[in-house]
Amino acid sequence: MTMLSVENLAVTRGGLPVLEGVSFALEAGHALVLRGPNGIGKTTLLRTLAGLQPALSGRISMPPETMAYAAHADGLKSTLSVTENLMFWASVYGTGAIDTALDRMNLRQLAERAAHSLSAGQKRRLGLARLLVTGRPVWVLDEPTVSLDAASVALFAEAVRAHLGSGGAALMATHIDLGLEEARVLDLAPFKARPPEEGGIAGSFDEAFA
Amino acid sequence: MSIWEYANPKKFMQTSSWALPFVTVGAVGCLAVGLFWGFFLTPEATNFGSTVKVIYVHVPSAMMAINIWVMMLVTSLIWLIRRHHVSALAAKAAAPIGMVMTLIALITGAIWGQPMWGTWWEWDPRLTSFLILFLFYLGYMALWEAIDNPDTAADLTGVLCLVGSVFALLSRYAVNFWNQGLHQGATLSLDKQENISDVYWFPLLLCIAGFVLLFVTLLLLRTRTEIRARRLKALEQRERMA
Amino acid sequence: MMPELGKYTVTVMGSYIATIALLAVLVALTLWKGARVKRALDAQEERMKKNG
Amino acid sequence: MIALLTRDLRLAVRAGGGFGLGLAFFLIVVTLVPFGVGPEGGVLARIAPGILWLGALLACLLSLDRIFALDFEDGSLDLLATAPIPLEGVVSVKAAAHWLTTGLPLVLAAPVFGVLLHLPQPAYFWLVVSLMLGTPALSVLGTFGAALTVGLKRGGLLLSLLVLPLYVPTLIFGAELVRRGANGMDTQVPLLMLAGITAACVAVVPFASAAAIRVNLR
Repeated sequence: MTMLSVENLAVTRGGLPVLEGVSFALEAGHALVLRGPNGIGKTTLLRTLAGLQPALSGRISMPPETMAYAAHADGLKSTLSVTENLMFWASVYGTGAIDTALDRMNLRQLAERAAHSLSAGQKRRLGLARLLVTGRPVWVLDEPTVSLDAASVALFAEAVRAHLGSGGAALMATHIDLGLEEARVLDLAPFKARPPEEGGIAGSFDEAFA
Repeated sequence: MSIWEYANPKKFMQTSSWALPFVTVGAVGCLAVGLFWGFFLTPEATNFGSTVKVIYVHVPSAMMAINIWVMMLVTSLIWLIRRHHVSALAAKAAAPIGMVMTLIALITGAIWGQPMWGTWWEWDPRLTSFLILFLFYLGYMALWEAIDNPDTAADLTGVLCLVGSVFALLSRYAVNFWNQGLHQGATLSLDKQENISDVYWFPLLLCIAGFVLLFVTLLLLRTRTEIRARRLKALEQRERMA
Repeated sequence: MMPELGKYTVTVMGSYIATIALLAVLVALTLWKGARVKRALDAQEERMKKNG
Repeated sequence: MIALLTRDLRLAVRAGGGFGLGLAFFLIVVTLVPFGVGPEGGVLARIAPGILWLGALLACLLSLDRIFALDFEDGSLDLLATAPIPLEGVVSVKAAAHWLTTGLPLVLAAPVFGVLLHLPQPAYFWLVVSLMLGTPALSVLGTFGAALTVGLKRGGLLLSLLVLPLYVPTLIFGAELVRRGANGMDTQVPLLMLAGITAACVAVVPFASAAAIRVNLR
């Protein structure tokens, strides 16, 4: 079953196209890793898919209410405890259960600690636990393994694998190898938008000016 | 041939460069004749003395202060609905002109109020409303300046302009309620032209035309500058990305 | 030539001078910024043409 | 939505700034006014409605820039925007939380400060009524200003410049209501206007705020 399909997508940053002609499909039980140098537009692409910004052209199709997005920042409230942070997102997404997430991300002993007393890696794990409590099948992750040590990366990979195993899907942007052998890799470099004079797609202002 | 063609920046640049000499000459001509006529050739009024000559700068600037805001509202709406860049840039270009017009109306009003009412400033509804309008212009311009991304700035200032228009109107009503004032009613404005004799009326009409044309001239010039600045920004960004 | 303004000379002259001064500043700023941006844009376009 | 409200209230309580600072600021304004205008009871009683309203307005302004800034910095705002609650709801809840933490305490404390300024007896009732009706509009409009300036580094001063002109009608009708109440005059018109403005703001402005947030997150 296709969870997310993208056809001929072009995305813009600051009004200028950065990527064009991006097409892929993500099946249930599969993971796709977006690769590419800094500034190629990985974050922009993911934000567009998450609906935070409009696409310049192309089609994104996915069933409604299937996506959970996780950005660079974890969106944690430092004065709230781990449980309170998770409970909040659980009730926003209407799931309400956080126990599996605590166990899966190995946060059980930290449950009552305030988020500001967590280490960087622990915070990241809490951020990823947030994905589990959303109950959404498609994870869209921007640099999920930043500031994780090797053991935590393995833990993360395990969580993704379990998610895929239960019929979910994941789309990730990352520099480093996650140790997810089954994930497909999509290099974004070939999709870099060309200037309009070379036949690239025109940004909103260039188009109007020419 | 649709009017939206002029929303294309390139088309706008061509048309405006063709039209600029005409409006410039018109503006200078109307203003020179109107102000000269008003200043030198009109008689004193019985109740105002020679201060009646102030209307030739006060009334047109006050009219423009309001009309420019309305124009900004319209262009903001066009931008928000149809996403024509020129429209947003025209709103940006108009704001400082509107602000200066408001300032002129306020200053000439204060100078006029001094001998007429015996005070430089009175918290009269009209004056107060103009002060509030001035604040709206300042806020609008400050928001444009504060935001780097031009499209974001255009969107946010557009929304501010919409909300601000509603509140400017509301303030006008509130201020009226708060203090019934000293100010002349609309006796000197267009809709009550029978109240003002032809001696004053024709030069006033010329001055109003002059202010309108001056606004159009400045608006075209400033919009051209904004389009160039926008294009410059796009080019620089492209260069950085390449 | 100067019209007789009586005791309101300062008022009338003041209004006209203030108006003309403010408009002059606005026009000057408009022209100055216009010229500056035009120069910058021309330079940029020239440079981009040269670099391909 | 309720979860968001409880979270915001809890954050305000934990951070400590929410309830205390606004009230303390209000108290300082009320304390400073007699130093500026002299201690005579008659003068103070005459200007008390205006001072109390102005103080409440400034105290409200003080905490506006924090409505979205913290959520923007730690990334929660991105996540909230992709969450299954409409952004209009999010900004409404944010405004409600701001009102509960700053507006409501001001309403409750205002009569005490009225004593300090020799507010005439009949005005107390109208003071509370006018603040109760008016401060929600201040919070909602402040949320709009905060939404416009959310991504900006030096948004604080700009926020005041944008929001204060929008406060004019509320301030006029609110202070007028108290003044008329104090003098035993007819209070119906300002009362209805104040309530009308607040109702319209609460109903419509969140759409503008949500639009501004969407643009800022783009």
